[in-house]
Amino acid sequence: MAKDIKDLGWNELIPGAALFSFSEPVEDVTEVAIDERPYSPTNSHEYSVGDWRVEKPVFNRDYCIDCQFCWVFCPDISIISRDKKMIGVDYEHCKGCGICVEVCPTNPKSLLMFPEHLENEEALAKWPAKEAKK
Amino acid sequence: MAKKYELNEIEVWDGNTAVSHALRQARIDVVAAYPITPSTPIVQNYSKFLADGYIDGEFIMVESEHSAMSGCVAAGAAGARTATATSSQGFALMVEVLYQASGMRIPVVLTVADRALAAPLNVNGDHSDMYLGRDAGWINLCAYNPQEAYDLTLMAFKIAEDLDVRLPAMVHQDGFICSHTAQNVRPLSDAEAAKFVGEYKPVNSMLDISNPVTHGVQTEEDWHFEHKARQHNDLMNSKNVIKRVFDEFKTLTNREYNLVDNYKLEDADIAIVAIGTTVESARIAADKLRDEGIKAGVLGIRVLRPFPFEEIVNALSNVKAIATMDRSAPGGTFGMLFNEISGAMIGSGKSPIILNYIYGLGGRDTTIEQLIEIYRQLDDCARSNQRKYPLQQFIGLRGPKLSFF
Amino acid sequence: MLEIRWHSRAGQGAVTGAKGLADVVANTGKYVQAFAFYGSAKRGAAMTAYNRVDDKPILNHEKYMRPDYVLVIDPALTYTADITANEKEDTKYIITTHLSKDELIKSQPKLENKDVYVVDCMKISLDTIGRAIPNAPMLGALIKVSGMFDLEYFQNAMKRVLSKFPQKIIDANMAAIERAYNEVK
Amino acid sequence: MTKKIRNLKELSLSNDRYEGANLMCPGCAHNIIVREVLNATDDPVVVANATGCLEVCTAVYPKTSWDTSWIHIGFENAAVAIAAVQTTYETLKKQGRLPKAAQKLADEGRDIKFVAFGGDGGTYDIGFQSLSGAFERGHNFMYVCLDNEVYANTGGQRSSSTPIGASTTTSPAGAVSYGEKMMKKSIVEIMADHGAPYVAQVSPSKWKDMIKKVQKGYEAKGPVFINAMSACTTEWRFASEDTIAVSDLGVDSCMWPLYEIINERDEHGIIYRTKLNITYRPKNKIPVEEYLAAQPRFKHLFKPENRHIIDLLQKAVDIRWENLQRREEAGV
Repeated sequence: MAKDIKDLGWNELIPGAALFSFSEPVEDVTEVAIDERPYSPTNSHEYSVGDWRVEKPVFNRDYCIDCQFCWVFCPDISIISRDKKMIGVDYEHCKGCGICVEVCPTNPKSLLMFPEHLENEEALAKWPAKEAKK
Repeated sequence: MAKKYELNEIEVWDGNTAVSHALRQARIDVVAAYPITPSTPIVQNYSKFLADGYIDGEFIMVESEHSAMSGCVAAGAAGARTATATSSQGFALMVEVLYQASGMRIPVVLTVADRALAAPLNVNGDHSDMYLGRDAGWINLCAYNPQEAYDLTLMAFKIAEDLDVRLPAMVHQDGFICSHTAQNVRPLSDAEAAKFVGEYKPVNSMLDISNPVTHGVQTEEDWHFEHKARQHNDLMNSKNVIKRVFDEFKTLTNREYNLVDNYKLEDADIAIVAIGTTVESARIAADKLRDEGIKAGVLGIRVLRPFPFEEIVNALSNVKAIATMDRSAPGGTFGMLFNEISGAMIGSGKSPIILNYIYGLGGRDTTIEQLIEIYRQLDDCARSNQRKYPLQQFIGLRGPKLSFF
Repeated sequence: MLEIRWHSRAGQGAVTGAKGLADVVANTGKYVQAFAFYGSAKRGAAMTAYNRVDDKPILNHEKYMRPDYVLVIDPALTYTADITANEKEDTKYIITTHLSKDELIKSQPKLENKDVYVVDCMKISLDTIGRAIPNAPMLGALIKVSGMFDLEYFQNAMKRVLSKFPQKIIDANMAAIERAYNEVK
Repeated sequence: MTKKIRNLKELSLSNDRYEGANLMCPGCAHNIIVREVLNATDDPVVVANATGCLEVCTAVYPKTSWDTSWIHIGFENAAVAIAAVQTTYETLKKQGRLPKAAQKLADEGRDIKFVAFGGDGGTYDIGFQSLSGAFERGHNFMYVCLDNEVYANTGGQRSSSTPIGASTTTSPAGAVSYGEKMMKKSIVEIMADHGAPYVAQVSPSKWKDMIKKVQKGYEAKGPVFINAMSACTTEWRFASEDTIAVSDLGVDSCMWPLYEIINERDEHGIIYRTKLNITYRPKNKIPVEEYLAAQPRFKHLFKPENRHIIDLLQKAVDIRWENLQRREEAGV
């Protein structure tokens, strides 16, 4: 789409308000990773809800065991995992619910919530030590 | 591959039989339907055609009219040619989904055997269901006899599915008075009909999985208005496609259709405006008046939506007194035709005398005598250039005369 | 315009009879109409069916009719239905009964001085078709009384109308038509 | 074609067909359920959605969160919508008129899977007629009920899925009321009694159990019903990070037992055996009270005058759990 959607007049709209996921055909979407898809400008993937967050999850690679609990339970497809490896958090799509932190089984946790304004480096520097078994 | 159905040059079909053959010949992919008097025989015949091998598509006998229309909309979104039939209470149950069909731009064809709405319950013909759906954003074509019900059903697919239109279309016929009345019908052969209607052209099909599509979105105050404007614009402009399809049909069959059906209006002083079988009965009455030297004419609404504004104004521009005949309980105001014809005339700077007659509710017989009496009232008004009768009158009613204004 | 009114009980085949007649007539190049009054009443209720026949397209959709022929295919309706409603001076009545014409008029005085024909469609249909479906014999009687068609032409036309039925049923109907044609008085 | 998923790492190789930046609440279980349903197969999936939270948050013009074809028509017709789409697929396939990509995958034995999502309002209540009709007719699709036991989309009104004692906006707890008065409708059994080949209850927190059942659903011939517990952070009023924890409490208290009902049918569709399998047995069946205590919608039940409702709920849960075990043992 050449024009930005919000600048379209009534006469330029697709009849029936149909929306398309991609801007070109994708024969088998299950074969194409999220980073490689030709998303259409009307795909919500192209938008951000990052500003919904009050706190953000920060990922610490040092403790992660790649169990993928955070990946499967993330409601917002915001845990970036490739080839069975946890890579990080997609801050454009993460709403800061905190489920990933709750389900993280490591000790200390490899995901923790920090204030939104804190830089990730600072957060990693403040990472707590292993908790003693209760 | 469906079997060919051998047809005679002239068949004696009631409106329902005629429509069911048109549906069969249109090679529909999915019919989702639910029975209701008087449209039931349409879906019964259709399922019998299917059982006998005359149809390739699928028939889903659903559990309600709401599901029937929902099934048609969804199948349409998935790339199927779809159609269904209904009447009255079933139509009322469909209404929610009628708006979804037009808003989602799915070219469903709905054949309606028009019938009264309860309460009190009544299975006979009037236009209450047609009026209930008139703002639903559909193309509305009106038949006056079984031949027209057949012809218009075939044409409805071609109009609705046109890439410049992509809007659903209804074909109306009067319940029982047309739907159950057998008359001479000249059908097309299966091959001719299929060629005329053409192959279905899917648009934004859900089954094109390489191009996933989202149908039936939510729009709020930032977008709803633009989408409804686009929809209205396309419905208004569908007039051109309707005219083109009417012309193509005439070339094929020599049967002529127009947005409005004018009978002896060129020099008419008085005119009846009506929809359905009454249009034809009124022609008999008009001829009787003309035998007496009174210049009477009839305007039949062939296309109710998009509203044929210019055609109506042109046809009635020299008429002095007009009867607008509404076969639906007006519910606290004038009948729809009165309001719309009045609006059209006033909007074009004309000021004929316009009267509103409410008639034929619940299948009440509408006689030639009554129509003659309406013409006499019009004639009386036209001669004196005075409105000498109430604006709204109920005719054929037992008890004291009922009129307003 | 020729107008015909059928008096029948729902299930006795008046609608089929009216449509069958229309079918035959349409193929002679004439225009036809066949319809009925329906209510919500089920099988057994008294009902009426109608035919119009004309040389030009039929535009009249009123139900009101001044019949040229009144066909009564159930014997009891002669007494319980308003069979003379909207009659014309020369309306012809063809009535199913086991009585003679004189006996019938005596039992129903409002038929006095009218053009009345009698035929026992019930017995004929039971004898030939095996069921009390008196529509086919009534058509045979109508053809005779009206002189609309000759018997053979009408039978051949009806065979085509009935073509989707088994041969046995077609034959039985032909026999019924013929007997009524010969027996109506 | 059944996707091989032996463990979570294998599942995590899935390329999601559901997108972020949708407008669902943070921590919403609906999203977790949708992801598990879609990621359980690599076959193409086409979705119908009843009106509800999922629908209004994933297709607000001009944005869609679906990378698969999707349709919404109304609140009460998701089942017939997907049935009609599936019927279209069948007839176009038979007539050789499928779009190219769909035809190619069909030739590889990867037929499109048809899924409908509806909330408990669209499933237990307003959509029940359409759902029942579509099941009776035997269309080949999977209906997934996102059961959050309340009309969340419209602000938390009771549905026929709301459990007794829950406070909702139309069955609020008050000075003289303990909240919802009716027991929850047994939708799983009702749907199984339609003769459906496969019916199951799942919780997204037990991902492996859920994926396995969804896969059985995809394989089944005929209509499949999956009732998915969808813990609602907004209407159940727990913190957004606790969705999985609350779901586990539901499962471990047996308020939300995980089981499946299989109607084994011969080639004529005659059911010759019905089997009920409990698919998850809590090691320690925790008291219902623990589940209730985690959700402020039940807070008022802990007042002395309402404690009898907790006892009632416990009794109902125990009887049901006992019955499920008996049915399983008896193989009926």
